[in-house]
Formats: sequence, C-alpha cells, structure tokens
Amino acid sequence: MKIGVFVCHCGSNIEATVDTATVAAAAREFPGVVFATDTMYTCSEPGQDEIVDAIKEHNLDGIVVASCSPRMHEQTFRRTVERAGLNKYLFEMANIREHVSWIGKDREANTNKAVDLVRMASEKLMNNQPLYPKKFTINKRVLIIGGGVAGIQAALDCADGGLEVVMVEKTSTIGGKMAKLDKTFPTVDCSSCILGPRMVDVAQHPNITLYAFSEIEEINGYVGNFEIKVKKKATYVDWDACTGCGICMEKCPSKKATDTFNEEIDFTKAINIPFAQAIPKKAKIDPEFCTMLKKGKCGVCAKVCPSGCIDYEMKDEFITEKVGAIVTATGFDLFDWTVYEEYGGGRYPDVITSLQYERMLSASGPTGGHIKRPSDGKEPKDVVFIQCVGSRDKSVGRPYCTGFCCMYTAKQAILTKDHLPGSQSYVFYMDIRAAGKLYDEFTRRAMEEYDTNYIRGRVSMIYPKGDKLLVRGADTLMGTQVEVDADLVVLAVGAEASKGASKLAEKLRISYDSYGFYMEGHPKLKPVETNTAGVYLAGACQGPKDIPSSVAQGSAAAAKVLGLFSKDQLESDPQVSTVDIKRCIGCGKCIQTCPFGAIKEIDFRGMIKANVIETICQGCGICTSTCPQGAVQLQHSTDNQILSEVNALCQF
Amino acid sequence: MKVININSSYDSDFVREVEEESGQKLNLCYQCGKCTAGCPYTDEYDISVSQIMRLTQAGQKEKVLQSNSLWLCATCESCTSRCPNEIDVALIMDVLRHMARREGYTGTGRVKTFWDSFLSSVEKNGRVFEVGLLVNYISHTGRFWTDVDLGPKVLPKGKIHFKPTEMQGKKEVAKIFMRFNEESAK
Amino acid sequence: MPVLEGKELRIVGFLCNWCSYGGADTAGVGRFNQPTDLRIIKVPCSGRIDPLFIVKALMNGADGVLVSGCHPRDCHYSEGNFYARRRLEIMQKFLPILGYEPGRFEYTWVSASEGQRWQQVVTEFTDQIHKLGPAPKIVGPEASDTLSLMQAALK
Amino acid sequence: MKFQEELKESIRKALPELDVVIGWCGSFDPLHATPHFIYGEEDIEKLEISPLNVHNLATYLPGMRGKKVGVVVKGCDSRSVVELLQEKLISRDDITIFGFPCTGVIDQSKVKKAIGYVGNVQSCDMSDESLVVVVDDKPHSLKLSEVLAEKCKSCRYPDAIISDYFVGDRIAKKDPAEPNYKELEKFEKLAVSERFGYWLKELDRCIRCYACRSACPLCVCRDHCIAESRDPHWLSQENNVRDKLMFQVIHAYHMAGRCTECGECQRACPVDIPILMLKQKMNKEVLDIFNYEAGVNLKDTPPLLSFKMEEENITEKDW
Amino acid sequence: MNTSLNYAYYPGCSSTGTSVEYDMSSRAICAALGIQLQDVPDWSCCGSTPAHTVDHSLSSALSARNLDQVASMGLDSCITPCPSCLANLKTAKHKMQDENFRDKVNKLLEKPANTQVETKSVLQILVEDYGIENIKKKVVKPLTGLVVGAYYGCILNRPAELMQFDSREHPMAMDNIMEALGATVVPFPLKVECCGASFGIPRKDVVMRLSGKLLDTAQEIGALALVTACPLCQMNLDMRQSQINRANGTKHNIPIFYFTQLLGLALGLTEKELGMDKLCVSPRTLLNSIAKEEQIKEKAA
Repeated sequence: MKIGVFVCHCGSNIEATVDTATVAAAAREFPGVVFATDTMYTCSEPGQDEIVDAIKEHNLDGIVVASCSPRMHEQTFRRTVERAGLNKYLFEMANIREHVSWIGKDREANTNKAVDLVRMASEKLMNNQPLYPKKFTINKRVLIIGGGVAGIQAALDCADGGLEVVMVEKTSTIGGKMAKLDKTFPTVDCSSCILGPRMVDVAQHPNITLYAFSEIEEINGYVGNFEIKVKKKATYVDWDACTGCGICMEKCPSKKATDTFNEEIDFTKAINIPFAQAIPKKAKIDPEFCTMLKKGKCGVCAKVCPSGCIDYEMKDEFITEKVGAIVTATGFDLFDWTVYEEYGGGRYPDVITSLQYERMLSASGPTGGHIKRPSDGKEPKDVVFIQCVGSRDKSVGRPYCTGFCCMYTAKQAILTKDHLPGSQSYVFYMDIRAAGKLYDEFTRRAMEEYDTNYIRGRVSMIYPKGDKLLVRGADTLMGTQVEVDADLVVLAVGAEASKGASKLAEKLRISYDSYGFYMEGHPKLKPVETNTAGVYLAGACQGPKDIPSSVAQGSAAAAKVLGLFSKDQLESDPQVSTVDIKRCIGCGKCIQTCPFGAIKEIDFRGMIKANVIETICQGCGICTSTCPQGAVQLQHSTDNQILSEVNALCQF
Repeated sequence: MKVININSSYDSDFVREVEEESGQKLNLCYQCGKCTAGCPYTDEYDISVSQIMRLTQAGQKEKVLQSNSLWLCATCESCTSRCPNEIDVALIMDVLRHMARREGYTGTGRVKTFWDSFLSSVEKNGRVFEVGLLVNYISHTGRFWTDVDLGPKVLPKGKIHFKPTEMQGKKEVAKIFMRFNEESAK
Repeated sequence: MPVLEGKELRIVGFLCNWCSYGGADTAGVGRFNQPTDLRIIKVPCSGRIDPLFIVKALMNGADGVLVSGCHPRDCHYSEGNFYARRRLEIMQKFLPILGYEPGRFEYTWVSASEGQRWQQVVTEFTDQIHKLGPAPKIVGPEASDTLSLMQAALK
Repeated sequence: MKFQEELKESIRKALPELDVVIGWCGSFDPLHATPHFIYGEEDIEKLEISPLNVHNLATYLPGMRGKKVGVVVKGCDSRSVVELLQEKLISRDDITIFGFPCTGVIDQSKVKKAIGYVGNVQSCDMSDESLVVVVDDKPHSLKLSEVLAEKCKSCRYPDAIISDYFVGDRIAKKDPAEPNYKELEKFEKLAVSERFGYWLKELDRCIRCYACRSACPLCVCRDHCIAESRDPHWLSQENNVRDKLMFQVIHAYHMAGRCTECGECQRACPVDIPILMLKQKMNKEVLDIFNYEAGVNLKDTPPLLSFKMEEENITEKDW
Repeated sequence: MNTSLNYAYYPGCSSTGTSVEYDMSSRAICAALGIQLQDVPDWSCCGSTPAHTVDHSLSSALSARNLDQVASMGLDSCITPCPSCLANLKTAKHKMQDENFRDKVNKLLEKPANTQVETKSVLQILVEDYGIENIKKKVVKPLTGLVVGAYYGCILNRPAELMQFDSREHPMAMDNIMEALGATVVPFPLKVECCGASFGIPRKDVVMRLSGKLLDTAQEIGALALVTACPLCQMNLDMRQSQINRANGTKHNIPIFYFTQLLGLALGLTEKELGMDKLCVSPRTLLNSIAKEEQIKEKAA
C-alpha cells in the first residue's frame, strides 16, 4: 500500500502544542508511507484539493489525516478520497486535536503522542479493505411519536410533502403542553386560537393516521424499514361511533377522577373528554375511578350514550405499522418540585406550579379564567413568582437552565395584572434569560408597564402565617433578606424529559443524557438527527425548548425525513460483520449473542454455518469478540485492524 | 464608598487558604442569595452571608475578616442545607472565623469572650461548669447584670450547681488544650 | 515512538465510538487537561473488545490498559456493554495470576457528555499506573532473556 | 472391575443402533490404556475399565457430528459431554452415554516419578488401595492414593452426570462442596514478579505442539484455531515465549465458563507445563462472579454468552 | 420487637445542669421501654459550638476522647440526647476519615483516635430501632387533648449528609411520636428555624428576637405547648420565656417540654421521674387538663 499522511495545523488549534512538521517527518519513516506533509486547514477546500492532488501525483492508495476527531470530519475526508477515485474506507484519521493538542500544553509529549496516533492509523490502514455499500428500498411512511406542537408541525409538514404519516399520542388528545397554556409570550396571543386549527388539520389531513391514547410497544428493523407495534390502550368507548357530544361526561356520577389535563387543580369525571377543543374529541373511561369497571355497578354512561358506544369489555389492542423513518417529539414534563421541603413540599395548597396557574388563567380552565386561591377560592392580591425551581440547582440534580421560565413568568405576571388590576406581582429571579426576538422587551414591559416587582435573589423558605404565606427570600442587590406576605405563590418549575422518555429511547436505540433528554447526532451540526439512522428529534424531548424553537425543530425533522425519502433506495453501511465460511464451525455463539438477530444459521453443503444479514447488522462487533476462531469479522474493525493498532503502540 | 481595584486587591493566598481549609470551591457560588434569604442572623450582620461569600470569592480578605458577621453565625446550617450548589457555607464561615481569630480580629468581642470562657471552663473541668462559665464571662466583660433576673426563677429548680461535677479524666482534656496551644504556636 | 523516558508510561485505551470516544472528544473541546500517556483505540462498541486485546497489549509492553464504554443501559447497541462487563471483569480478575498487578487494567463507563468524568478517569488511571511503575516486560524470544533482567532488577 | 461385564452387556445391547462406541482398552504396556473404538462383538470383549483410563473420550465427539456414537464416560468426562450438548456442538439424539462410578485415575507422571525408569513394564496389578508394577523384573508397590491424579483427590462428580446406561452403584458423593483450589491459592500468594517469572520459565519449554489443544474436549475450533491463522493474525509462528504464553491465555479465556477441569490439556503436555492452573484460575473467578460451574446442567448458558442488567457480584471501580 | 436494645449513653454537659430533666426523662423512658443504657465512663465535654469556632482539630480531639471511651466499652456506637453533642461527635468521626485531618487530631491526643464509633440521637433510635408502632403499644396514659407543636431546632437533622436522619427541612419524627401518644399535633411551620442558640448570654437580644418569633408562631397556630429535642432550644424557649415576654412585650405562657418528658408521661411514668418540676414555665394547668380529658373519655366509654 502507498500511504499519504496529512497532518493538520487546524490554524493554531493543533500547531500551538503539536509540532506538525515533526509529525509529518516521522510519518515518512513508517512502513507503507510514501508521502507526508503538514497542512494549515486540511478540511478547507485547498486542503482537500491537496489530498486529491497527492493521490494522483504519488499514486496513493491509502490516506491518513491527522487532525480533529473522526466524529467531526471523517465523513468529509471520506468524500474527499472518494473524489480522488479511492474507496472511501481506505482512509483513516488520527485525532490529534481533541485527544492531543487541546488537552495538554507539553509540546514534546504532544508531538510524540501525535506521532504514535499517526502510526496507529497508518498501520490500521494497511489492513483496510475497500468496502461497498448495498442498496435497499425504503418504505416512505413516517411515524411521529408525540402529538405536541413539535409533533404536529412535523406531521403536517411531512403530510403536506406527500408522505403518509402515522402519529402516536400517549394521551387521549393531541396538543401537548401548548394546549394547556392560556396565552403565549411575547405576543400574548391566545394559545388555543393558534394551536387549535393546526390540531384540526392533523385530524382532517388525508395523509395522517392518528392513534391517540396509544403507546409504542415495540420497534424493530432499521432505517427505511421499521416495524412498529402500537398499543391502543382500552378507552372503553368505541371511538368510531363516539361523536364527542359529552352527555356521558355530564351524567357520570363519579366526580373525583384525576384531571391531568388541568394539572389536578380540579377533578374531572370518570368518563371524560379532556377539553372542549380536544382532537380527537372522544370520551374515554378512567378505569381507576369508574364504578362500573371497579364494582360492576352503575352503567350510567352506557345508558345515556346516544350512539351506544360504551364498551366496558374493551381490551388493549395492538397494531403493526411499517414505516421508513421515525420522528420523536415526546416533549417534557415538570420536575417534581415537592423535593423542595423548604417551599412546603406540596403541603401548602396556595403554592402552585406555573402550569397549574396557566390552567387557572385559561378561560377554558376549571376556574373559567378566574384567579382563585386553591385554599379558599379568594382572589389573591399579592402574588409571588419564584423562578428556577428545579432549574440551575445542582442540589436537586438539575443544574441546567430550563430556558423558558423567565419568559412565561413575565407573561404570567402581566396576565395577573390584566385579570386582577388591584394585584401586585413579585418575581424572585436569579438572572433574566430573555434572549430571543422581542423577548427582553417583553420582560421589561412586565416591569415598566405592569409594575411587576422583580427581586433578584432566591427564596429560602415559604411558610403559612395566618391565611397568608410568608415568603422569605433575599434581595442580593440590596444585600439583605426580604420577606413578602403572599396570597398565592407560583413556582416556575423546571422542565425535564417526559416520563417514560428513557424507556422509549431504549426501544428506539437512541441515547439520552442523565436527565432523560435525547441526544442529538451532533450538538451543533446534527441537531435533529440521532445516532440511529432514520430516527429524528423534534421539540423538547431533546432539551427544554419554547414554542418557536419546538416548531422550528419539528419542521427541521420533517425536512430531514423528506430528504431521506427523496431517494428510492438507501445504501447500507458496509461496516458490518461478515462470516468467513471456511473458518466457521457452526457453533452458533454469534447467533446467541447478537442483539439484533442479524445472524442466522444456514446450511452450507450439509454443514451448519452462520450468515450475517447485512441490512440488519448494526456493526457492534459483539459477534467478532465472541467467535473463538475469529470466523466472524466486523468489517473496518477486524481483529487484524485492531491488533495492528495494538502492535503499533506496544512494540515490546 | 471605596472604589476597589480588582487587580491589586484580589488576595489569591486568602482565597486558596479558605478553599484548602474548608475543602469548598468558592467559584461554585453564583450569588443567588439563598443563604442570606434563610439566615436567621441576617438582622444582626454587618455583611450578609451571601456578600461574605462574594467578598471571599473576590479575595477581599481585610473586609471579610473584620466583619462582625463571622462572630454572629451560630452554625445553624440553614445556608449549607439550602445552597443549590451544595457549598458548605456554614463551614466556610467557621473557617473564616478561624482565620479572623488567628489574625487577631474579635468582632465586637462579646461572643468571642463567651466562647473563650466556655472553652476555659472545659479546659479546667473537663466538662462545662455553667456557673463558673458565667462568672468568668462576667468578669471579662463587666456585664454583671447578665441573666441575674433569671436567678429567682431558676435557682429553686435545683438545676444550677455551684461546684463543677468531678471527672477523673479532666487532666486528659486539659492536655488536649495544652497540645493544641503548642501546635498552634508552631 | 518509544515512550518518553521518565515522563510517560505506555497506556492503551479502548473506547467505544458512541459514548466514551465522544466523552474524550467532549473533554478535548472543553480543554480539560489530561496526562499525555494514553493512546486511544476506537472501537464501535465495548462489546467489540475481545479481552485478549488487553492481554496482547500488556504482553507487547503496555504498562496499563483502560477500557471505557457507554454506561450500562445506554449502549448504542443496547447490549454490548453488558457482555463487555462480564468479559472484562473476568479478564481483570484473571490477569494477576500471570503476574500483572491488579490495577494494570481497568474498565469503566463514560458517556459522550461526561467530558469532566473522562478527564478524571484518565488522570486517576494514569496516576494509578505511574504508582505501579512500568509493567513487567518480556524482552526476548526466550525466558532467560527476561528472567536475568528481572533478577538483576531485584538485586 | 466388578461392573465391566455389566457394561459390556449394555454396549452389546445398544451397539446395533450405533455406528461406534468409544471406550478404553489395554495399550502397549500393562501400565497404559488407550481409547478403544468398538464396532462389533470382537471389540466389545477388549473393553477394559481401570484406573488407567485417563483419556476424556468426549474429545472425540464434536468431530463425529452426524454419526450415532456411544461413549463411555467417567464422572468428569460426562461434564464435558454436558458442556458440548449445552453449546449444541453435539446432538443429544446422536449420542448414547455409558456411565459408571469412577474411583479415580492414575497420574502417569507420578508413577514415573516414584519408580524412575518405566521403559519395560512387565505387569501392573491393581487392587482398591495399591498397585504393583513390575519393571525389569523388579516389583514396585505403590499406594494408589500416592499416584492418583490430583483432580481425583477432590473429585465432586464421580458418577456420570448424564447417562443412558449406568452400571455399578453410584458413589454420589459431593465432597468438598466447593472445588479445591488450595494449590492455586498458594500460587496466588507469590509476589507478582515471581508469578510472571514462573510462567516465562515454564512456557519456555513449550514446543508449540498443541497437544493441549488436541486433548481438550472443548477446543472445538480444531483446524481453525486462531493460533495458526493469519486472518485473524493473533500469534506469530516465531519460537518465542511471549506467543507461547499468549496462546495459553487464549486457551484459558476461550475456556472461561466452559472448562470442566478434566485436566486433559496438562496430561497431554509432553513437557509437563502446569497449564491447568490457568484454567482453574479462570473457573475460580467464574464461580466467584457468576456462581457458575461448567458442565453440570444441560439448561445453563455459559456466563460469557449471556448477561444480567444488574450484576450482583461485579463492583465497578468508583472513579 | 427487638428486646435487646443496648447502647452506650453520652449525656453531655448540660445534663448535669440546665437540662437535667432531659437526661432524667431520657433515662426513665429508656428504662420503661426496656432499652438498656450504659453511661460512657468518665465522659468529657464534646467542645460544643465554641470548640469548632476555634479549630476543627481541637473540636474533634475533644469529641474523639469520648469516642475512645465508647470503644473502651467494647461498643461501636453510642447515643446522646443533645443535638449539639451529636453534631460534634458525628462530625469528628466523619472528618477523621481523612488521613491528614486524623493526623492533626492524633497530635492532640494521648493515643490514636477511634474512627469507627457511630453516634445517634435518642430520638433516632426510638424511631428507627425501637419503632413508633411499638411505642404506641406501650402507651398507658394517652395525651388526649394536648395540642402540641414539635420544634426540632436547627442542627438535629442538619447537615443532612452528616445526620442521615429524617428530613432537613420538614422533620416528622417528633410529630409522629406525639401523634402516637395521642396528642393533637399542629404543624409547626418553623420546625428547623434557629432559636438563637448559645447567644443567650453574649447576645441576649438575638435570642429574644428569634425565640420570640418561635413562641409567637406557636401561639398563632394554637399550640398549647411545644416539644423539643435540644437542651439549648428548650432553655431559650423555657428559661428565657419571661425575658422574651419582657423584651417583646408579649404574654406567652407556653410550656416547653422535652419530647422524652411527654413520652414518659404517656408511658405512665411519674412527673417527678420526668423532671416536670424543673421546667420554668409551669406545665401544671396543661397536665391537669390532659388528665381531665382522659377522665371524660373514660367516662364516655
């Protein structure tokens, strides 16, 4: 093999602490290396051209680039060598930036280390083989998981683009968190007025199949050809017949059912439609509270239902859908703020969450848009808002900033004044994070026009004093402790990944961070992709997001899907396992350990042998490390390739 | 108000010393004020605890060590318990107090005198002898009316003894103090 | 290149592509300083790591071997690190009988976001290997080549 | 032996359905036995059951896949059969197992050590407690307990674990309850440098004949062993102690959770390298970590081919 | 029930003086419940707050001497009624796990410190080892009609990492015990607020303000009495209640019990055994009313 080595300066990113010229000079002495040089920015156009030229000039058939992480630019350089006519797998990278120049300043040690890494890369390269992808057809349908605003956006964009869309929503209506909001910042326009029509579009779009009150049971397959098992949970109401008239709900005698849509500030009926604009507008029975389902007595709903759609015998139903891509838009949930014992830990009825307050502000909410203290139903006069409850707080394991609380708190303070002109709002904040179009102006308005009293400091304690709540905090700008007698306290509770997000991630085989938020493919360059091909992210499942950002990401995910489906066939990654049929003794250990069922037993001239199904193989290599005789080899990470790296490093 | 030059007034040795002795990282503090918000002694402080944290972070040794607040902290742990960054603020107050003591600061004096009286009682008797402690404190401060009013109420209860309880190991305890004084003198 | 005498020891790392290699990248992006001894070999998954690679490295002269994968349950391939954990654990327990001190080889889990944890792992592991000193080496084709050297060193 | 005739009778009964039955018979001198392939009546008569039957006949089974094979097994051998069945390397339908209560086998190297020259053995008479070997007209009386193989002294499975025919009365003892690793534990107490030096010294003798591999009933890769392949290329063919030791580690690791400690590897070694210890170490850790013993239960899965989400006995390093 | 509860008992200095009734009642209830206490022989002062404000090694050395005394009894854990002693003994053990710090402490001691002895509060072992359910079974005189608030003070459960007991913000151990005894427990919102601690002598004004607030709150929520678990808290609220009234212009007359006293009462022990007569704010009327309530209940039954 004739190898060319390119050692990148990356401006001063590498050159500052690695002597790249020395690295190139050392590389020239390595076996197989016929050309080595250092370049300023190898990834730039002239840098890439240099590689192409060198391949032609020196007749190179293998390239090593020592620069940044392969997670950054491996794809870039593979395209470069392909442009020069080489197979793109006859290329290796040495990571001398993230793993060398950026983590230490010792130029001698760094240079020495960089030489080693280049040596490893070139030794591995000598064991590389040209690899060729296989083509396979794709199923141009898309699954959207989650019917919040991000999921709705993605679904409508895909459907308008001509794709068949399957949407699966956990609750009995789409709309997500946005449907619970009264108004939206910074325009203070009505949330349901702008979201409602889009929800209706989902229901009416000929390309969209909606499974509400359903969950993902199982996901199999791979990009282009996923097979999804959807669990349609029993609603005890035949939704095909239900007209959403609401008579059942009206007549239901069981009045103490948990009202999750209204954030439990009130109760609902055992049979219920979450809210008037629900999509689909269908009733469901909550079996925990239904006397009929619990004790076999009652049956009022069945009696009053004009279309006879109550079915107490209904069971969960499983449906299989085949799709080619998946968009997850599972959103967020609120942090369990009751760990804050100093705020009462949930013992004081007049300490509520921002989302509960939102339901209270909403005209369609249980109070009809009137602000009332949960304890006695009185109108509050002094309302205290506390920010960063479960945000920016390491002690409760939530060190990140939720990002949108500053804005909705300002909005709620403004709305409070609108609802109760005689009231006074106080906001305890640490910093006001209002980066966004018209955002800072909005928080200023809360102060300037609505006289909201912003107090810079955290609250240490809330306790009841008479029928008021004493809020004891700090005003760090004044440098002292302050106390506010409050009638109502609203906590700006931080966001965390929605419940069950990690479980779904396991099914999707995508990674998630320690808070349950899904990991994007690259923090900057692949914000909606995941590390699993064909699975995309939209909205707050990837990290807390406000409505505009969620919608933008929904559209971005849709664009990704449309882009993926613009081809009729996909290429499979050739970095998969292959079986050397001569060496295989048919012991089946690889079959036993493959997590994907990608290896099957075949009969080869009367002998049992293993065989890898390339499109199913994900390239983990468990089979390779399991096979005692090394008959299964993961391409591009073969035993010989790894051994050559070990041997390059450890030369006795 | 005095203008502070950040470059010249930052005492890095002081910052390092506080961090070493407390095992806490001062830069974790982001000045949310929750310690001050919960501190029962803020009323008495000349500098609030969050500002003590900031001044320490900023290396303003003089200003911190001369603060009366150090002597009024009762280590009630409200600050430590509630700090979102899990800084042991009460421990930092303790460490600052040690440093203030070493540098000869006493605040307004009465609290320190009381603590000293307490310890000398322990040094002498192995245990605290309450009456002795009070007498010692009074003789140092001249505040001879301290708690006299309680006399008629408490005396009949038989709680107050005019002799220390005897213990055998009091010499051992005294030795601990002796060695401590020797070690500190080193 | 030979190790920098008196400064470095030879430490080989096997890192899975999805989590730990990313974690090491994150540490780099965050400019988290680390000792320079470690050389990283990227593998797709900790499940790809045949524990014999570790023995091979040690017998070929490595002073320490570090393996890092995704945290259990976070494997990109769902199960790779579960297999790895069993296999690496057994090899770790086995190595001392060959005359390699416990601690020459460690395995751990670092996610792509845990740059700081990676820095800590590398720093501590490097420190641990330096405390152990160079690993015993096989120097020539015959045992006597090594044994005489070892005896000389013991005197 | 008392049940020898009974065993022959069982084989006679089963043979018509089988291609071959593997047992043992006398060898080149009275002190040795050899594997014996029984195809017909005349072969049955030659069958002998004695403490000289050291060979683990399970070793032949994977190579005879597809044939109907009978195999006579000692307790320890039967564990290899179980392991092979577990790993589906042989099919239960194809094999017929003959078991008997084994009281232990003789370690030839111990006999050699006790007697010295054993070139011309004229006779070898065995009783329950002793054996008398006549070499060059000189009788040597040896206590059986002195020349018994090490593994037999703490044998926990004297009867075949699995059999279609079992002759004789079961011994059925399982004492000690745990395998005996005293020697190993003594070795583990040596300083690290001593251990390292020990293996170099021992392996230096290795002539890379791979008899250890050929004798191992679970070395099923045979011609495809990675010791001699170039793809993958794990070992050089150079004569060096590094690769010799590496091979033994490869063998031990490939046996992890599978090895039944039949000891055939070490017995087969022409230069007496104590390689069984490496497998014992592996097994000791497997028992410790996974509470698992190979070849005792047909339904088990070898621990390295499975996993648990939470491993009770693995404590990972806390950084 | 575990019948073999046996502990080393560290009374602490105040037990010999201002909190003698805490000591008496703790011993009495333990005896009544079959919990055996062995006094730590020749115990000395733990150093309390003043020691740790001077130096941590001094503070730990003073505690370490006592931990050693416990070890000399052949025991590896001890209990104390006093939260301040508890905090010091626990802190000493915790800090001495660090080698450098241990060396510093050892320099002050006769012999190397014991670093294994655990300390728990009397309250903790009653809840965790004996069990509230079992206490309930032993109640012979329920505290019917007693409306009480539980005040824990600042350091009984803090810092949480060190104390490892109950909640640092909203402890319930005493509330639960009182409820088990038949008392009516009103939630006391300032359970863990500082009373002014040892500032009673040097800065009485601070105690007047802080303890005054606690008494005000008790009155506001309708508590007829408070229970405490800390000698300092009890002293500030009880002995200084008259001073507080004078300073703040209030007229509080709220008996401040140690929880052990009320527990003892419910177990049928005599007021004398429990040191009820040692309290400065007389509980007489209140105690009479409990008895009366009980009589009415009995009659009704």
